[in-house]
Amino acid sequence: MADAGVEALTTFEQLLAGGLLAGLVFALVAVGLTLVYGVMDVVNFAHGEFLMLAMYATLGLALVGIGPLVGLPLVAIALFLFGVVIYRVFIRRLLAGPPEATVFGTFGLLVLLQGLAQSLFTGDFQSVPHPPFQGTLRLGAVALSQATLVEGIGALVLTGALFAFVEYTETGRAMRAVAEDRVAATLMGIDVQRVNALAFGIGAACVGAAGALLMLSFPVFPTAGASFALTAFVVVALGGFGSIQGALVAALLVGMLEVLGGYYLAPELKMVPVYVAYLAIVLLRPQGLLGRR
Amino acid sequence: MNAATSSGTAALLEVRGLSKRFGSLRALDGVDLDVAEGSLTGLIGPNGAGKSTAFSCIAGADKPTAGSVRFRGREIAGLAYHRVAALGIGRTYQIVQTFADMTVLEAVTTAALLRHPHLRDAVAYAQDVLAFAGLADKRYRLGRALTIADKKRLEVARALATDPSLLLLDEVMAGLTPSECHDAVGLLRRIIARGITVLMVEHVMEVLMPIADHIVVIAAGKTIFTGAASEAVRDPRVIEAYLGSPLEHREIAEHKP
Amino acid sequence: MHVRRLGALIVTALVAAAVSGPAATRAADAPEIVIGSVLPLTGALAQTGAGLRTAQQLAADLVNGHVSYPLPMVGKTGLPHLGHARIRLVFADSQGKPDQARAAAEQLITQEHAVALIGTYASSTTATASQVAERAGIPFLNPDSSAPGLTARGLKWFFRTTPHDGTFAENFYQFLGDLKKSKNIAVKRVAVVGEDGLFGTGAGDAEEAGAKKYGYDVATRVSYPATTTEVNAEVQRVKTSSPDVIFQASYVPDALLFMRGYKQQGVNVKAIFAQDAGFVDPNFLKAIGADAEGVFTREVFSMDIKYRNQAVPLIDQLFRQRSDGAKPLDGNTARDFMGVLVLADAIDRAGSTKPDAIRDALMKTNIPGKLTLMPWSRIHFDATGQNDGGAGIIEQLQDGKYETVWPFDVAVRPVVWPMPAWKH
Amino acid sequence: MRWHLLALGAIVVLGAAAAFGLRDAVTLDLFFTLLLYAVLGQSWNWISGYAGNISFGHAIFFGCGAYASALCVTHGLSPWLAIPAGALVAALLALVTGFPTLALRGHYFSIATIAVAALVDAFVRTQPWLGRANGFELPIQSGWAALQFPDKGPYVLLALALFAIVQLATIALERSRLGYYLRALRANHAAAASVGIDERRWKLIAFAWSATMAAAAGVLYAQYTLFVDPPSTIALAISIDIALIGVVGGIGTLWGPAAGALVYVVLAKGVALRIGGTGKGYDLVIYGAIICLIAAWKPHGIVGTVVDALRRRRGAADIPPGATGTA
Repeated sequence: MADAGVEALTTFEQLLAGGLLAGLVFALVAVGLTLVYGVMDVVNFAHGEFLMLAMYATLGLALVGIGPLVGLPLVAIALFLFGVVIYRVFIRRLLAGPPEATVFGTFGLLVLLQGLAQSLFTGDFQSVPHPPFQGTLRLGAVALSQATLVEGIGALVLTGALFAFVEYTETGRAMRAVAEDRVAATLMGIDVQRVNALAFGIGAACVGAAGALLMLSFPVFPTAGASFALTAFVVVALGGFGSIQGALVAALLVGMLEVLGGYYLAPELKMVPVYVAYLAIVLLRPQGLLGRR
Repeated sequence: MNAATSSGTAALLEVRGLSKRFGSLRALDGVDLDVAEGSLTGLIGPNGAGKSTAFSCIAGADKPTAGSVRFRGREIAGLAYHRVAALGIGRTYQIVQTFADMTVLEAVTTAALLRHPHLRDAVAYAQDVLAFAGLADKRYRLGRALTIADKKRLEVARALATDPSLLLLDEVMAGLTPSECHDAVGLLRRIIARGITVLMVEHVMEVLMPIADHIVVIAAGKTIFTGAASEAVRDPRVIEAYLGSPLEHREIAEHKP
Repeated sequence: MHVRRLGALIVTALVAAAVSGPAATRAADAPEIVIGSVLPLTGALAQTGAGLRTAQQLAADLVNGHVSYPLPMVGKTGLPHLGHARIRLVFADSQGKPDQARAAAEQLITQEHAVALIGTYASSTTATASQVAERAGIPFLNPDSSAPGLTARGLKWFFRTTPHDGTFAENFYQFLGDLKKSKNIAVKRVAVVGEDGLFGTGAGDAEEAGAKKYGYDVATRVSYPATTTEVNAEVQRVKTSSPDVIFQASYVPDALLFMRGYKQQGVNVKAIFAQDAGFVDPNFLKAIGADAEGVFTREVFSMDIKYRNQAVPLIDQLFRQRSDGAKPLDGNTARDFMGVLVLADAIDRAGSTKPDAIRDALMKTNIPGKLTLMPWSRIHFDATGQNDGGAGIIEQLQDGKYETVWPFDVAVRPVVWPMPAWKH
Repeated sequence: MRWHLLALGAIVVLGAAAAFGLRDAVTLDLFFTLLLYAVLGQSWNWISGYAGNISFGHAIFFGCGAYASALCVTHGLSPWLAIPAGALVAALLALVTGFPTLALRGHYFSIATIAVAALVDAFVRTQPWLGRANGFELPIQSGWAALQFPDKGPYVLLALALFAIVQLATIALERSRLGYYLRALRANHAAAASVGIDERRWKLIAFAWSATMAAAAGVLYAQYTLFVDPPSTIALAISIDIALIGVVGGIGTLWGPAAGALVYVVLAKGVALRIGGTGKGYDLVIYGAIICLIAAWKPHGIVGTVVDALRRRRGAADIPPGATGTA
């Protein structure tokens, strides 16, 4: 009888740890999305496809001998440039249109990028050859994947760096000014288009870093990003659109809900507590967990 | 002079201790005002005094943190925005809020539907209101394509079409040329003549002075003066309040009778 | 190496002869018989559909050609009983969607005047397309859908050559039974794990039913969303139910997640029985490496079974040449290849393109297993239209390669039981 | 308005002639699909176009109808019963989910609809009485009582009738209190409240009607396809198709959904078949590119762009009522 109790406790500890790590992975994917939303009020529905491109880029580098961790900055830079270009030629036009234009424009981008990936890379599931960190870390009875742990640490570093950037740098302050009031920012002499492009680029760079790290434990395929994106949207809304620390808290919450719900409720219903939490939060506290106003 | 005694009727609107906080910011900190039925009451105050916030709290667009708003003796503080409108309080916005893709007639018809649920009746009533407001020849224009003066006129017409007994006008003359102001004052007089009570926020004192029965001055979220317009400009509290805002102080001073 | 290359050369020459040659000259006067094929040519299943199309077309070309293989109807320059009429496949796209499959079937029947239909891979599209055929009174041959319910609908015009999920589940339990006899193993509790789509649900239901029938306890049934990105809860559920074996129906990403999860959490079972799909994908094997060693999978086809038909490697070569990714013949493509031959055989025996005649001929179909590419005893339809000679095989990943281990009489390697425990 | 009625009349007459005259199953199938998507697009247009709450979960209402049909038929009840039953369930679902969510704006509402649809999908997949992932296959029958026909003609007639009803309802909507209120709410919810419009009440009414229309289309779909399962009726992909039809055609316009459905059918059946047959995703590339181009350069959709052009041609900005697609 006592054994059963101990076992149940161990299971709970394991689920807790697994849920936290899963949450950190969600945070890793969501953090870039938060920045873009906060600054320009756009939900980039092609966010998952940016992630997918980053994963393919990481794969490409791995095939020429540059591993995911070494390749990470390269992928981040590539995605930054990609983001800036996409903003300049496309997103900027959407912002000038009616509000639904950004929703459908970024959605069209999603379809386009998935199609391109399908035609360029086929629908095959591809993984980085011999990725590092494939072992297991044991803390007492709790066993954790080293790769997921590295991804989780990456999430914390990325969130911290982005937070520091937005709070303490000149450009970050300009971004916050644009987020608060676009018109006022223009009057203050801030080049809103430049700030937007930069925010979109940095958001994409975050996704680039996330994609590189995810290749430690996931295969890439044309719809690989879509699996993560839906959770990322929920995380960002839950944390409060635009709140970087909110996204981190929300991601941890979503990870816990998904894992604990999956175990104690039913695995096929594991997304139910996540969506119910989202609905409850947006109804009772529309600004999200840590969102302002 | 007191509004209630001057008109000889009970106040249509009674506001007591109206307060509104946004986080730590006290936008309103105990506003009291009365609006007598059939009167035109002016609400003035320096920038940031809380005039528009007071409007929003009276109209139901914002929920006051404390205080009471009585309309025809009924407590309406905290009531849903659309319910307040349905009770008979119409309003305009300081920054014009049009229905972007609607023509002038459609926008006013939308408002008229409150009292005339059948579209045919609502359109007919809207035509009347547009003729009254002097917008009849522009009824097929898109709201967003109008001049500033016409947009403000449209706002008034839209509010009028809901058949309000109390009309809250938020700076309907701001940004108008003198001749446009003159037209607007004409419309205002016709509105009063129709028996509609008006509470208006206005910066252009020369407009407000001759037509307002009654002035309420608020500063820093508090009512500091209630009385006739001519007394307001001599009241030391009012002058002091405006000192922080030299431009408006000058405005008041210039209009000393 | 040299022998293989020589073989490929010979095969190429044979195909060139089979596809051009006399057939081309006769095309003008011989009548054509149209067989309509509904396949997922666009959409999520497009890649699979492209392979199936290639396999079916290859079969049709071989029927129309004159090069003989030990396969029914191949190399007779068309259908002899119909004046060497050639068969022509007309393809229509299902997009993998039930409503599109229905429209495609209608198009083939009304516009192309197909005398019979074949297809459609996904069980949901087969359901709708076969209803159209039923209504029109046109024979429908399904070589590749595994939902058991398809042949339980009482349709008169529906024939299925492939074994279904029920058979696959039975095979696993028969395999366990055989092992009990030969090795005296002890297995009592089974965990049934699968994605929550048609694939995983269908397989899981059949495995649960099989457990009841063969006297096993279902320790847990885990059904999860196929697009999930983590399986912490699922793995814990399996672990705490302490099963002896796991039945698993997963695609590639989720198969990887589960295998890594089982390893991390030390879920040591005697066997993991996979339902093909993700577990046999070359990319899964590459990514998982030695960690999947010992996993079993059910298969409908293998290049390496004993007593196989001599045509298998030849058809494989032909197929590789025609598929742009140079992909080998696999269970899906081999089954579709055979499906065309079964139809051609029936139409030829019917000696007519009348639907009733073809249906009667299909009901009398009896092709011995050794004349197929498949590990089946025969192709012969029971009253429901299901091939009663169908059977799966079970393979085990040994030294990085899936090897046939059951049925024992066709096995090329002995079973390794239990699977190796996780090494940390 | 006269022109709208004439156009609708012409479509009905031509469609009925096609339904009776044509024997070509493929053309009739295209026509049926077109009408069904036009109905779904219009249904979406009520809540997302006129009222401005962009929904990415509309397929759940379509699913209500389809599943009602499947349940009625497999339980030996008349499929005609599925029309009121499905519509009722859909309307109730709209009221229950709309009450808390319709007050949400922008992305909050859109993501909430995705969440609600995902919950419905998860629910269906766990319920044996709803067929779980296996879905339902409807047994083959024939005749008006069974709402199943061996030929396409009657299906096209039914779809045509549904389309006509939905278009007439939308014409009526544009000329009704509800229609004016929805447009006002979409344009400026605060100003709308200031003229006494109760946002939740009117949007709930629109949402319930919208759901009802989608459910009716769902019944027709189920009776036509005779197969109902989650991926083909309630999945996110179906919701997104419906939304795209609405947007490509032009949201908040009377003929937008029909135009969008036409483009969609041409794309899905034409482009996909011609160049997508390789499995290389070229169809997705073209599809995505078209959506991107419309969003960036013609964000008001096909009909919206035409309406704007008409407005410009009529000089300055004088628009007599009924001159354009929007009342």
